[in-house]
Amino acid sequence: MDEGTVLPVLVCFRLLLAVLPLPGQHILKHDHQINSPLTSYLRLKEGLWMLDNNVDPYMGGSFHHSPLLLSVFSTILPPIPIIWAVSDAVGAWALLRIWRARQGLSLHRATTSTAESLIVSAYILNPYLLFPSLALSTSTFENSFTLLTLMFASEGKPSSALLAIAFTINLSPYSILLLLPILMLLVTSPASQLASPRPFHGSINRIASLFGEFMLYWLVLVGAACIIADGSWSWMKASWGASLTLPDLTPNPGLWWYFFTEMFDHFRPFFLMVFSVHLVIYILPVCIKFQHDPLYAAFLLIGVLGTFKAYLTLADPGLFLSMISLFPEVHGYLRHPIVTTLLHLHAALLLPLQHILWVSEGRGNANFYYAASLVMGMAGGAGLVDACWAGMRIALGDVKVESEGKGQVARWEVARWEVAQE
Amino acid sequence: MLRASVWISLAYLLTPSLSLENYKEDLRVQPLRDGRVSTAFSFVTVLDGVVPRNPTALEQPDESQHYALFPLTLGQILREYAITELHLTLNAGKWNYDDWGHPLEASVRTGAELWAWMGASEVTTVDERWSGLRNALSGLFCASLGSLDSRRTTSPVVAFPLSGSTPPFAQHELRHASLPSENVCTENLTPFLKLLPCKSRAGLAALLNPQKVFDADWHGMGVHVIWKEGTGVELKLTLQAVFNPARSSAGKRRDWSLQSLFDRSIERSCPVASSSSVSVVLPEEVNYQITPQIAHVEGSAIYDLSSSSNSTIPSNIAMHWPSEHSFQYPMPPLQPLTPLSVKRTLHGTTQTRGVLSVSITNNSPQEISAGYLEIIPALLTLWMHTLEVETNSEIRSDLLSDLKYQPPSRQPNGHLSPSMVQAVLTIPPKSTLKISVEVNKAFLKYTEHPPDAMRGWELPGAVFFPLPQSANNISSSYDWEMIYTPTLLVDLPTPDFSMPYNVIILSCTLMTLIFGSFFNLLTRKWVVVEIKE
Amino acid sequence: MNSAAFASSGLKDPRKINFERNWVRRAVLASYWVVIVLAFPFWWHLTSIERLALPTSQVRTQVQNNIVFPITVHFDGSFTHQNPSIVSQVHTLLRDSATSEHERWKGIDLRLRGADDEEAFDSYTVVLGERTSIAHSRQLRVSETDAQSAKRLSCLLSDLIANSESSISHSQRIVQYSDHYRLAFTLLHENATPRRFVETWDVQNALAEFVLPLLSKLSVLHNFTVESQVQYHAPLAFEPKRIFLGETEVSGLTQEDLTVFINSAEWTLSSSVSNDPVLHFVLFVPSETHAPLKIIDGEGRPTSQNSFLLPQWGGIFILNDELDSPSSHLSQDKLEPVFRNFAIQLAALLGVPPVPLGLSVGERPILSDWQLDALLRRRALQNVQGTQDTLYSIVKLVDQIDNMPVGQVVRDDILDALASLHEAYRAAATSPAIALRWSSKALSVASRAFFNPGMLALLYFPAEHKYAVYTPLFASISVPLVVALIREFMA
Amino acid sequence: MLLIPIPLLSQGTYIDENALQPAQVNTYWNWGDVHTADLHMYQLDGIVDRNLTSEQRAEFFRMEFSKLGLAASTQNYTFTTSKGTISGNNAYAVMSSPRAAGTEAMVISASWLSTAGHGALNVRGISTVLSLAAFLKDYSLWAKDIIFVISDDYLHGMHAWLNAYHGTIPSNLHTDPLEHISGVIWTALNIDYSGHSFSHLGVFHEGLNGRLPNQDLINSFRFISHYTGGLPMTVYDHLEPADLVDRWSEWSVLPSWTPAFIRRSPQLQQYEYRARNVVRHIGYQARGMCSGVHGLFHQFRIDAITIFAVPAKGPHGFHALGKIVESTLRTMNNLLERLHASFFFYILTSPGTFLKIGMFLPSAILVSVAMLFKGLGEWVDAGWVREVSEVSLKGTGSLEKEPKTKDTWRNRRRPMLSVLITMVATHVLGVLVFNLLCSRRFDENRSFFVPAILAAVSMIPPALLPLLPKNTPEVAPSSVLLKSSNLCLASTVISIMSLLNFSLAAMLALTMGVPLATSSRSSSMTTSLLRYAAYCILAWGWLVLLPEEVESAIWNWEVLGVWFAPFVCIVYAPLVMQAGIVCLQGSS
Repeated sequence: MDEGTVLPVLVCFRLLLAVLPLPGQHILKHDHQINSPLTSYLRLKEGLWMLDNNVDPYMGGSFHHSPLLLSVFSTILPPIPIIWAVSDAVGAWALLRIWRARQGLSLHRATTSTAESLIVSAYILNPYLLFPSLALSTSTFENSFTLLTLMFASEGKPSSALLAIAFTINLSPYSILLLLPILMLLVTSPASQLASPRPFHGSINRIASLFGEFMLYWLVLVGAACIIADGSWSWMKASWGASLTLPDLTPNPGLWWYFFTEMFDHFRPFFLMVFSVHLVIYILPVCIKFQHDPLYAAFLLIGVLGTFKAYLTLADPGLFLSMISLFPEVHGYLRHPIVTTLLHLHAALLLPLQHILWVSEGRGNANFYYAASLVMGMAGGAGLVDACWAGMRIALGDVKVESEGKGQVARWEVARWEVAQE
Repeated sequence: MLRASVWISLAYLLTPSLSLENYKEDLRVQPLRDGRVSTAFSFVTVLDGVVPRNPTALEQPDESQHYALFPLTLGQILREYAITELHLTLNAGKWNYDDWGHPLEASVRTGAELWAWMGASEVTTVDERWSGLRNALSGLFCASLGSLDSRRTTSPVVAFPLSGSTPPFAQHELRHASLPSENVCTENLTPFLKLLPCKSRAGLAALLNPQKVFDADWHGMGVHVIWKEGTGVELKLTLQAVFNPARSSAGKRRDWSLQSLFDRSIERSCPVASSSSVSVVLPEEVNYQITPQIAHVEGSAIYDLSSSSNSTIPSNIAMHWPSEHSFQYPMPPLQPLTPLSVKRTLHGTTQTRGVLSVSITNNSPQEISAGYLEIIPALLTLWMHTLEVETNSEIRSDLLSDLKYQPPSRQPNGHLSPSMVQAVLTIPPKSTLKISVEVNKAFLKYTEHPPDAMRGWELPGAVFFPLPQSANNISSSYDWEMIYTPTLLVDLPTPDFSMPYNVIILSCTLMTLIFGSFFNLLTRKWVVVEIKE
Repeated sequence: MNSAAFASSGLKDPRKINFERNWVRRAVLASYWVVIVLAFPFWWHLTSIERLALPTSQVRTQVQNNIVFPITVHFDGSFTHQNPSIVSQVHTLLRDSATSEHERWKGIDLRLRGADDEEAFDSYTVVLGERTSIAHSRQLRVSETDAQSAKRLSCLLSDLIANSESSISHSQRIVQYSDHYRLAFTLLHENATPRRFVETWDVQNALAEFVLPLLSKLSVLHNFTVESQVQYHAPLAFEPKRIFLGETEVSGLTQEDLTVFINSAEWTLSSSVSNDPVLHFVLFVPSETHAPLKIIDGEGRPTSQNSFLLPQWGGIFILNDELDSPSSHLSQDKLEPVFRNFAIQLAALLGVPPVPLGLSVGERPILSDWQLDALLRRRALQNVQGTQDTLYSIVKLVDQIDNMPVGQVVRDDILDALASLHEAYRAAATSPAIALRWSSKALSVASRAFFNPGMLALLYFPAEHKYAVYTPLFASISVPLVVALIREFMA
Repeated sequence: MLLIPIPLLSQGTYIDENALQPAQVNTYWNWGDVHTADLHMYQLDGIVDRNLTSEQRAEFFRMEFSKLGLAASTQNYTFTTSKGTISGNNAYAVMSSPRAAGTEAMVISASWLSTAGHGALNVRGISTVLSLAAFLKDYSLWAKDIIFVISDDYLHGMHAWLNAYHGTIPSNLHTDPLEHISGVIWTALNIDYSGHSFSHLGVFHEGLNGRLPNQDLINSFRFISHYTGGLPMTVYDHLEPADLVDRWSEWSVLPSWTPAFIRRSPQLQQYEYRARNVVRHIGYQARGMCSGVHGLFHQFRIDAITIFAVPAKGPHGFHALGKIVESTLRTMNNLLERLHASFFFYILTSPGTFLKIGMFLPSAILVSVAMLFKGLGEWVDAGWVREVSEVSLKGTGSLEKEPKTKDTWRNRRRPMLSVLITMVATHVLGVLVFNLLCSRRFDENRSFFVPAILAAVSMIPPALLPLLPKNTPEVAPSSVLLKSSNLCLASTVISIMSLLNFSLAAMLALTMGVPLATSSRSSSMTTSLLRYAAYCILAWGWLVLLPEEVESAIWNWEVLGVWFAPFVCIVYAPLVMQAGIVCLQGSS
């Protein structure tokens, strides 16, 4: 079919899904795989209801969304499915723009290539992203904003990029991980340097000034949030603190919930700290190692978030998986793509089934679902490691054709490299 | 200064608190239409001219208490925590409003319910005194009232107003808590009887035979302390039981007598009781006989048992239906005996969510407006935005007015207080109102689960109460009393309780696996090794 | 392999790739370690047990030294006139007794003064009188005859100042010291029947008349709360045995019965509300069947006494006289013997030392200053010892169990206790009453610290458990980190 | 899998929940109650003779309950399915137990029709329930409410009642909310007593969608029936060989010409007996059907079994049954928590022995793992195969590294794309077929539709194949990729099903394991077409071969919500079809 029409067609399809009354939507809204307490639509509606009936939404301990969302949905536009569809479309569009910026193509080209249609469909048709967005989980917005940030950054629009990242961080504090690579991206180019790494050449001072600008935006947003939550700081504890202190132990595909369900109270705060620090610890190494390609660094960090963050939902690994399509050059160097795929397949099938076995039918106990979430963690980890490996392996290039008789050897080398350490 | 304080205290000792005490007891027996017999004892002690302790003066030594009839143990608790009004009920069973009508003593909530009005004071806060009161009472009644902590405490002032009069000193606060899972048995009755001047040795209390009382279909006891301006402090001990002669008797007859109900009889009256009487509510139909015969007034026969009266004590009061061979249960359809009949259920079979739905039927010919109170422990999250009010399958949000919702709030001790929903319902005549709201069930830490985790948690019943006669509902003079709905069972999803170490090991292993391989990728050197075959 | 090889196989030389530079790898490693090192303080803060240092040395020193009450007895000039050496004789005798029975004289520093010395304030004086008696103030009148014998004098003085705790029963019946007592007076019917029961009793006036003076005297030591109740049905747990006196039949209580007299299961006497000790005084009205209820002695003969004292619990008076009128009211005069008896029992329970034999009490019959001071001294001494023991045991406990948390509260309490002890020592010189107050404060604070619930928080938290929690994560995470670090340093 | 029935593998049953204490009470059920039961039975016979309508019946039961002073009511319900509407009336009564808060409840139920089938009426079962109601309400020792349900017809009556009770009313069911509601139901007993008298009590336990009740329930019932009732329990209505030594021959499947010593050998008989149990179990579970009314309870987390009085000449009757049911209720009454201690995954090989999940799960998992490795092998081979062609182009004999790697990263994605499209297409096809099957039109003229569908599903793939990109030499042949991914998907499905519903997984392993693994291209057109035809038969053959199965499966799906029909249409058939397409693609 004609490549050019893919984006509009898919967007129309998505909008259609939004307007049609789908049977299972009510179940989706309650599903623990695709809404966490931080992103669930029910809680958003509850918060809006409390706001209308002038009860402080952040008092109840059931509402964790950012005040910005609250204000947007309470004043400007009502929370209707169309908005989620549009946000998906925006995300896909941003992904497309990122791709073009990375390939150095002109941004407003009419015709699109197969790769681009693949990218678009990889975002819109990705079940990990589609279902949360059908369940009206706010993680859709977080993803679109992340992509917008990356888009602006790779197109070299500092102010809008910084504003976007500030907004993203306000929605989900974990996005702070992406701040550094985005700053780096702003001072360098998005073009793929994976094959030919070179030292970081952007100016540090510029990064500092950009950081200052970001702080400005961020503080403004925080101030706005405080004003919206009529001057109290309680929202910060309720919305940001939630992802640090894990007050709500609702199960999700992530690793946190069961760990802290079973944790002894005396060690709780300590391990909460460890898990959070464990997320932060990845920033610097990745950024240093991939200083030549900050976009790829951001991609890896998104992968980290999609594996280890608290209140994980399928939307988080979904973003990572969709973004893989941005880097076709590394696909050949993935180590075990098929294994990763199978792991994801198993996880995606196991999670809902085990959840039903435990919670609805009462045949299995919590360990069933815990096992499924472990599989999910393995899948995420495998994907992460694969991507990291490929991103570096590509720099070594390939064995030449002419090298007779060595081909097989070299082939084995490829297969051996992970063990070829000093 | 030492001396001074000493003299102050002595002055307190010297102050004579002249209190005239007065003790009344009575028993009301009412045959019910389904063959059961409802009995209600009430023992009232009045302390004339005594005022509740002023909480603002808690640190000064208290005036000395001299009681002849009032139980000192209870008096001490009241004074110690400066309680103005106290209500404690311990009930077992589910009161069947439709067939039994309104109970003779209104508060029939299943399990334990405690509420108290206290004056606010900065010497010791209301909450401190509330917890002290809980522990003292649980010690006194051998009930697990200590667990009525901040996870169950609210202050629903509209539903549970001061039934006495408000003392002039500090303004007052309410604390209310209920524990549905408390089951009531003999070890609660014994201390209860000890509070009576004549224990269970003389007077009506002599009838209270644990074996029989605790074999009844429904039983409950209550302690009510209120202060009335002018009269003074009034202590009312109540005990209700609903017996089922048709079950226990051989011939499945509904005949009853005090002897058959309690397997005891009143030998002598309590000497200190100023009045002591048994009153039997006579049924509408005529084919019964009651012995001993007595001239009865407005549908009830009253027997005076007090020692002052020169009439001899009737050894046994009995009622029987000679005409019927065995009791024939009334055939449906039966009109419920209360103007309102309420059904409350928690739908949904998964352990994560459900729908709490209440349906109120107005049996009376005119519109009734009722107060509605839900107190939901924080293990259930109410989705208030899904609240729907419908009558005969059409949404009628206008029937639910001035809704007050108080979400659970985190207490200083880290627990979440219950959430409270309060509203006024207007139920059209001869129709049914349905309220439904979605709920989510909480996932708790494995330490927060009770030992019998797979059983679930009891959800206290809702309360429907008549509104204070205000301008709008003078018309509905239809009198009815507070209605409690039965408790529900919520089964929460449970983790595996044998897992902590395994989980730590597994999760950590996975994390370190990924962390380690990632770390190695980043830090180790790439080498091209050449393998010659 | 050399670069030629790389040329042949189209692979780039890893060493030439940017991210393979050494500084990059080291930076990566360093960045890992930086974050970890930064996280260490959190670790420390989040898992440390609050364990404040206790003033151990102070405690040990305080345990050593002792409270001392200096007492000066001033002999009136008249003595020295007729027998100059009497003072020194008494003095030697007393010193001998002090050395012989050390316990009794503990904490007392006795000085005797002759006539010629100037009279110190609030010292005890011994003067000649017509008969040996205690004057109202701290004065001892001695008759001519007694004045002659130094032995007699020394006995008198020693009994008054440091009265002997020789009688074990006496020392056992004394209740534990407390700042505040509840006195519960109960009119207890064994079984109230219209013919035999007391509806009301004039308890308040009786109290004011007979008990209050004693209380006001003792209010230096304790605060009291007085309450009273009436119980109409309080059966005995046992059946008193019937004995016949001629034609009249009475029921009697043997000594064993007395010990089990209190039927705490049936009688609701004790109050659970506050933890102040309660002293019960029961006026027991036996039922028709048991009246009159006599206490019988060893050989089963009924005795005249109808009251007895239960050590550390209270006193019981059995009301045996006829109650004629149906709804009878016990008037104050009827209650007089009862409440006088209660007063005596109360004094005994609180450890008021008895007046030495052969001493007639002066015009103030309640309680003489001699007795009061002796009581104050003894109580203060006990409190001080109690405090010292508690503090010492706390310190030892904390030393032994090393993951026992010690919060700010505990620490403050202990310091407070030490300070109060110190005050008590200082005050002992001037006024025993103030010393007592301080000592009692010290005791209460020390015991509060001892029973602080916070100290039991992590008592059952062994170290193995800790390792089991930590190792899965840290052992496996730290290995690659450390190894990589080492390799870097090797290279 | 054939090993499953071997006695050595299975272990003895035991009771895990301490609170149950089965058969430790003395029962009060006496001959007087048996008499009332007989009276009820005569009344019911009268009803049967007068063949009253369902409403009248329900009304009668309700009056019977009300005479006992129980809160009784009736429920009218209507299901709308593709084959018109089904309606009926249930009668039920709630006995609220004294002094209990009414938070928990037990259910005793009897359906109007019996499990025995052939329109056998469950008259005695119902009269047992009625007389039990009269008997139980005179005791004050119940800690839980007891609900008596007399459900109309065989299954859908109870299904409607349960849905109404739990407020989960599906869209195709129309009924009013129940008048009387009690607490949470933990356990339920369904009594099925259609014959005149019985010698054994059989237990049916399979529920909808392969869910089983907690084993404690079955074990304690066996315990009780043995010690209280003094009569043995059997699984289903299969009598143990020991019970029918003489008549075993006509039960046995062994043909009569087999020598006697074989037929007589106890081991063999034991094996055969267990095998028959297992087969029957798999037959129920794989199709997701429930073996009785009890099976409807399971989806609401209620542990329930059917007590089936195996018809026989003698010796037992109401007396034994009443005692056993009473004692079982007392046991259930002891429960303090929901049953959770014992097993939910097991195979009952004989009344006293069962198979843990650990014992039988491997049999299915092994197959799926084998398929997985086959699939991975295919995946790896995909490279090699094309390598040869690559090399032949270049004319060098040795294996080449460079083009392969390049191709892998450039070419593997494109064929994967087409493969993915193919697979998704087949599944979509399955969805379409399923919707068609559920439509009313299909039911009306199935004679036309069945061949039509068959033709369509078998014709469409060949027709569409040309649309797919041709296999260019340097691209991995999509057939191989399709096969590998097909195998991987199938193995995943099997391994996951094996936990949800072992029997179904086992069936899948049998039907898909070998065929999918052996699907391959063949040089000649005809053979591949034949193969394709075979796969089509394997995939969709059941449409023509067993129509009544299709009908019942669809009925189960529409009324009871059994997942079997959609699963077969949407998951199983497409997978097999893909294997078929593999053959086609190879040849094209």
